Amino acid sequence: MNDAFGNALSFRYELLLPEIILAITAALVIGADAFRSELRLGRRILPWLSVLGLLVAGGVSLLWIDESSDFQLLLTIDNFTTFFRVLFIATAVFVILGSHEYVEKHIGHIGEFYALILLSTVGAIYMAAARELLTAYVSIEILSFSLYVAVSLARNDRRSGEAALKYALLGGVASAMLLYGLSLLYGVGGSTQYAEIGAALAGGAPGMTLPLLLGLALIIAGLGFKASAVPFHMYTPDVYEGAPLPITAYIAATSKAAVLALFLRWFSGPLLPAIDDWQWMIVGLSLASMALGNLIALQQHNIKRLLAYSSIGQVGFMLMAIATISEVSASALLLHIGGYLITNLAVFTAVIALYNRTGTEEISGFRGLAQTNPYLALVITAGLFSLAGMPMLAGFLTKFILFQSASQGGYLWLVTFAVMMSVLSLYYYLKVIREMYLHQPDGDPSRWRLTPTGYLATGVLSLGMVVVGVYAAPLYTMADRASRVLF
Amino acid sequence: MGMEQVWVLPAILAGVFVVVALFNRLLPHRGDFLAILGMLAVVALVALVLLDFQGAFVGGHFDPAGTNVYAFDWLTIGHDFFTIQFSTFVDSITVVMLVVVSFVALMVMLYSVGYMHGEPRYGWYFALLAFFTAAMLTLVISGNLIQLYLAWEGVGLASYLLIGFYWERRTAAEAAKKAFITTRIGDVGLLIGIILLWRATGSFDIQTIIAAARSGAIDETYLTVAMLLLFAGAAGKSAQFPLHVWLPDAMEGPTPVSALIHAATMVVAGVYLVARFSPVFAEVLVARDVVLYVGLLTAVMAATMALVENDIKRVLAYSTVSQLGFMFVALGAGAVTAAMFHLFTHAFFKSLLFLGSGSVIHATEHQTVEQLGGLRRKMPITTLTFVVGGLALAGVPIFAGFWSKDEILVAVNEGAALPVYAILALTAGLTALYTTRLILLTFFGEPKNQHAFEHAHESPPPMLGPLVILAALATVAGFVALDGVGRALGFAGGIGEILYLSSPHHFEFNAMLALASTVVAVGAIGIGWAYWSGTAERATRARLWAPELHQLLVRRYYMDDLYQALINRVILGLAGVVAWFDKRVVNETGVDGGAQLLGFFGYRLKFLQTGKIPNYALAMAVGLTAIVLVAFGRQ
Amino acid sequence: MIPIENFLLLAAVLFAIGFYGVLARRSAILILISVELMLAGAAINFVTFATYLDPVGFSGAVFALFVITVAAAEVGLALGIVLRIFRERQTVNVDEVDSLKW
Amino acid sequence: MFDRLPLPSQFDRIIVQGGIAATLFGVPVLVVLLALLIGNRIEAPELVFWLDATVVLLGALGAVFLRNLVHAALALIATLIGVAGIFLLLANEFLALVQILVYGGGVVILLIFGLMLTNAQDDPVVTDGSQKPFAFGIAAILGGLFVAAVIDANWGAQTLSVVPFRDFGARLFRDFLVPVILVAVLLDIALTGAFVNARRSSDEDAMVPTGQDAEARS
Repeated sequence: MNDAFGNALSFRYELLLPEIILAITAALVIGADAFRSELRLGRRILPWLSVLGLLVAGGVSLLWIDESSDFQLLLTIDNFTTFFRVLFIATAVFVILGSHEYVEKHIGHIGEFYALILLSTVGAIYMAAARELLTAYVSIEILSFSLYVAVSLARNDRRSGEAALKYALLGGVASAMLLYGLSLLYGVGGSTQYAEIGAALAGGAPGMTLPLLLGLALIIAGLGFKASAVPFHMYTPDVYEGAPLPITAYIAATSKAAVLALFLRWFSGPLLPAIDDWQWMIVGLSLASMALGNLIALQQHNIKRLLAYSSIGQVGFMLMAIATISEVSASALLLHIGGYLITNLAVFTAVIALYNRTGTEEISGFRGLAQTNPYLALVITAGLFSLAGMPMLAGFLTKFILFQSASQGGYLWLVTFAVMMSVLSLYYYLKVIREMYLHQPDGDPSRWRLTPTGYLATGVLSLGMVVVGVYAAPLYTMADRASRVLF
Repeated sequence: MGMEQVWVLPAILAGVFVVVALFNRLLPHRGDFLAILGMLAVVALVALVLLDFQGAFVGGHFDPAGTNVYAFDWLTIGHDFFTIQFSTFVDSITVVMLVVVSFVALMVMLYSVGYMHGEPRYGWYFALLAFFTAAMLTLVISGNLIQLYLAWEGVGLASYLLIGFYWERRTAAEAAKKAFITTRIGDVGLLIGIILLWRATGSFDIQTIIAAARSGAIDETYLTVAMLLLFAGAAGKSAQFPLHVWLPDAMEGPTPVSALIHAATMVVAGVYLVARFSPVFAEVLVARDVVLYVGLLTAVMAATMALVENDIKRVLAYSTVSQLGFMFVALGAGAVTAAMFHLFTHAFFKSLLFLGSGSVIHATEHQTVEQLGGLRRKMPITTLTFVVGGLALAGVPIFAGFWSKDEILVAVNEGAALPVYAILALTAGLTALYTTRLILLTFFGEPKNQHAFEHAHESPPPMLGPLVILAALATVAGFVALDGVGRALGFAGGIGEILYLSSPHHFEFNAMLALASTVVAVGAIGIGWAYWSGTAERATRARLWAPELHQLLVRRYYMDDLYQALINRVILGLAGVVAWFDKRVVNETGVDGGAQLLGFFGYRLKFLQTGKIPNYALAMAVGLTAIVLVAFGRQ
Repeated sequence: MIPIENFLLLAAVLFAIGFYGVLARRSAILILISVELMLAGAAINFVTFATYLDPVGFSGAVFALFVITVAAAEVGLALGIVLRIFRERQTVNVDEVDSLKW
Repeated sequence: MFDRLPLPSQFDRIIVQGGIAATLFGVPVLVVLLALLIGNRIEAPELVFWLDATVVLLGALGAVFLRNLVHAALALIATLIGVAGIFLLLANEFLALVQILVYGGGVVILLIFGLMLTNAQDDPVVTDGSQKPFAFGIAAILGGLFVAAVIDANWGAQTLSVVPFRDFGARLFRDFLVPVILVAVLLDIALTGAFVNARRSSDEDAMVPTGQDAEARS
């Protein structure tokens, strides 16, 4: 059995340092929470401890830019991994910064909340880093399990438990489908190594057409669930609504990006030879997601559900890049994911800040925000405009490049449809903006302020949104360097 | 400062925008002087650019289809996939646009000092004006389509914010949303058109694309589609049928904004775009004909609607739509020169009319002709300037509109079928008719609302100044078409010689046609005078004369109702159907109805509610089964 | 030697039966049980492929071990959530857990 | 909770019923298989396979069809032990052991405890329409497609090899070290999840009993 792996084994444990730091931080956070009274610590320490751990891990991961190293052929630390390491760690930082006030008020188990964010970040990073099916699968489950638990953490809210049940049960079904697909892929490819699967598929896998197709369909169904692509999206709005707001933000950002990272690794590498077999499946999911997500979003009046359907639509856009996978569309997708994460987090951080004040998730709760907190109204407006793809904000440029690369991949009709759906989305985003600017506040019309961390998080994210929208070249360069290792 | 440094112009105003938007509360007068100083500087620099251009042109070293005068790579995607540049391009139509935009913007800013005095968001208003002008200048100097599109959306955003400036007013916010979404529909076309052109040529650079299209490297059908999509964008921005509905509603914005954005500058962006691509339109005659007939239809429709409208600003808005239609007709007939000339003169007299109407509204707090009348006694200067603008619009000889409209009629007479010319000439008559009606009902006759009349007063000097300047220009701007004036300015063949893209064009003066259009205009004025100068109730008598027709016009050919129904029934209905499908078909019919279909299982049909895990799992299972079935079926 | 198809067919049927259970059962715990059946099908597949097609590397066998572990963990986690639902609503019927909808 | 446990007599009944069922299905299968064996149509290992497969499938059918939840859980034990047998047939004793230990010893007990703690007796009867026919149709189509794929495929050269315990361990802890560590994280998360949800929180009394979500919906 040594021969299977030969002498290629590398044991450079320092490459795993960022995740080790995250895990240790998670343990410290839980410990600090458990022995809070003994250690005479305030709860305020927990977010800062988590952020500290994240920042250290993020800093350490920057050591390996342009590294290209395998860890036992299970993981690879290359630019792609580093890109997502930094992205996920930054996402976690902003989710924590934007939500600690919310967490103190509405979360039952605060230590576990932060620990879960840290641990799920590990899972998300290894989804991007894996180069072997087993590692990838366990990473997927780490992320999923963390989210099942995190969704259930809201205190005194029956919806939270219900959302967790739906998420966990349906997630179990989805991972069973994924696993079955993986087992067929293993049978066809004869290995769990991406490289060897790719080699086997490039050989045409004679006599195994149907098992391969079945495996691909099951894998796409399983991953489609995790990415909430239609028709595997059904849980999404319920889970978004039932989850605590920061977790909704986290699902919309990290979970989605991690699945797309996995999509990129798989579909640009081992599965690329079978592109004729899966391309149309992804196109179908993309089309259905764009149409359904954007159309149903028109009818929503809860901001979380609205954003859930809008994120389904966004996944449709992103899947276009997977369907037309190429070096350019992979970089375009990475760029778009970066911009999307920034935008989404900006919107959610602002919504969380608003929720802390008003306690309602209905869109009517946005009434008169332009009067009571013009800054926050501006941030939300900019974020929604960016999601709708307005120029000078991240959303337009990244989406434009994404569409452009997809149109070059031969799917002009899909791109045309996507552009139209993108305009349709403006309609429901404007609904929210209208509430903020057009209506008088329902309650107290006096002005109010955010917490300092609220200002910090929304400010940095809004700035990022504008910077990416106006001058995307640096982020694109990073995305390009990250995607170049894929092919 | 020459053509190479033209990017400085928007940069100055962008800086002004940032400073005024952020710090207007700290600055004296909320920073209005900064905006005006910035604008003055821009006008001065435009003059330098103009001189530079003139020098290059007269010196013979100006290449009308030359390359970008300034460019740097802004974002390179892939290794040779595409590059987004920041590039500027200056040629004759750019220069015309620069002059129009900067000059009208300066006038409007000066006017606004008086008009917007005491507004709560005074500083924000000037910041937005600066932002708009920066975006508009970026648009006209763009050398590539991406930059053009960004600026295009930028002016759209500025327009949205300015229409909704009084967002406390529900109608204003609704109008802003309507304008935004309607123009965005056109923008989709523009964006797809840009993508199509890029696919065909691999470039976003406008001159590269034009060269490729003219060399026949692009399939003609493909090119036609791309050009039609581009025109869809232009039609959205320039309020052409069937996307014209937003412009009248856009009058909810402050009146100076209407003068700047919705009369002189932003709405002509569509004309500018088509003019910019006119060498390509010349290659694809189907697309050119579409431009021609859409323009014609819009011109006629809008002119007839203006006849029955009672709101001063809306009359002017319809008039703008109609005049833009004239410009598109000229473009469709292949007369870029005439279109750009009309754009030039129209900017002056239409912004003059808007500012004049603002003066009236400022003085009386009313804007429907049913509440006005007799104002000439109270506001002599406003009346005088308004009449000058009206004469220009009506196309009375000597005034600016006469020359440019005549150019269009000449061009159409040459370049299009006779019926087109006849209809257009008739529409010119209608123009004179509604202009007469508007002026008579507003400034002449007896006051219809005594209270408003007594309250009225002449506007303060900051508002009158721009009116007088613009009135002067509305009188003389047409003279640039005369050979003598052109020679005096240094262009041997007259100004017309420089306003071309593919082939030089000399302004022609066809005495017969000029006489004919003069007769039409003066005749229409006479009819209008005879009809509306009488008693007050005659103003409203038209609706007795032909009630159905009147109703049709007042309801704007039912276009707005149609769209509302479309949005309500179709789009929201479609969303409703999908949502309904999600919960009824997938979850209930799929469960219950399906059970009934498979009736032998004997389940009762009863409404179930969704939110149920098994139903969600069923959706997943159906999705998976469908994929596998198709996959196996393909084998 | 037993043909490989025998094992694969068994796994396929097991998966389908499990899927049926997921779709048809209303008790959250029974849905969990059905998911276990689906996972068992996948595990059989993995071990079969490992034994027949990948005798040197036998990654599939290792994979199956992880499948068993993850499945056990999932049951623990999901049962916790089910207990919470039961405490809050006195039911584990997933049809009655439907306050989030539309 | 304890009054919900089945009485010993009920266990007897379950075992007797199960035995009768197993005999009813098992004996004919056994007879058929023996006949095939004697007729040299199948080899001895294959006979064992078919017997084991019968157990697995019967258990699975029981788990998804039996109305009584405890019965269903017990049927699941049959399936899981049957799967352990399959692993043995696939020459992997280690996995067979793990299967019995983890599933038989852990998971099923956990499931039965869950059933007890939730006072569950029968699968809730659906009176207002059910998706069972659909579920059946979809599962049948999917199962058919799966079977078709397996039969259609040509799986190439096949060898049956025994994996020694030692190699398995070495492979697991040497080559697949990272997933092992990751699974530790996973189990930790699952533990946390079970803990935060199953534990009765101190402020549960403050829980809004009804109407909150109905309110949010309206």
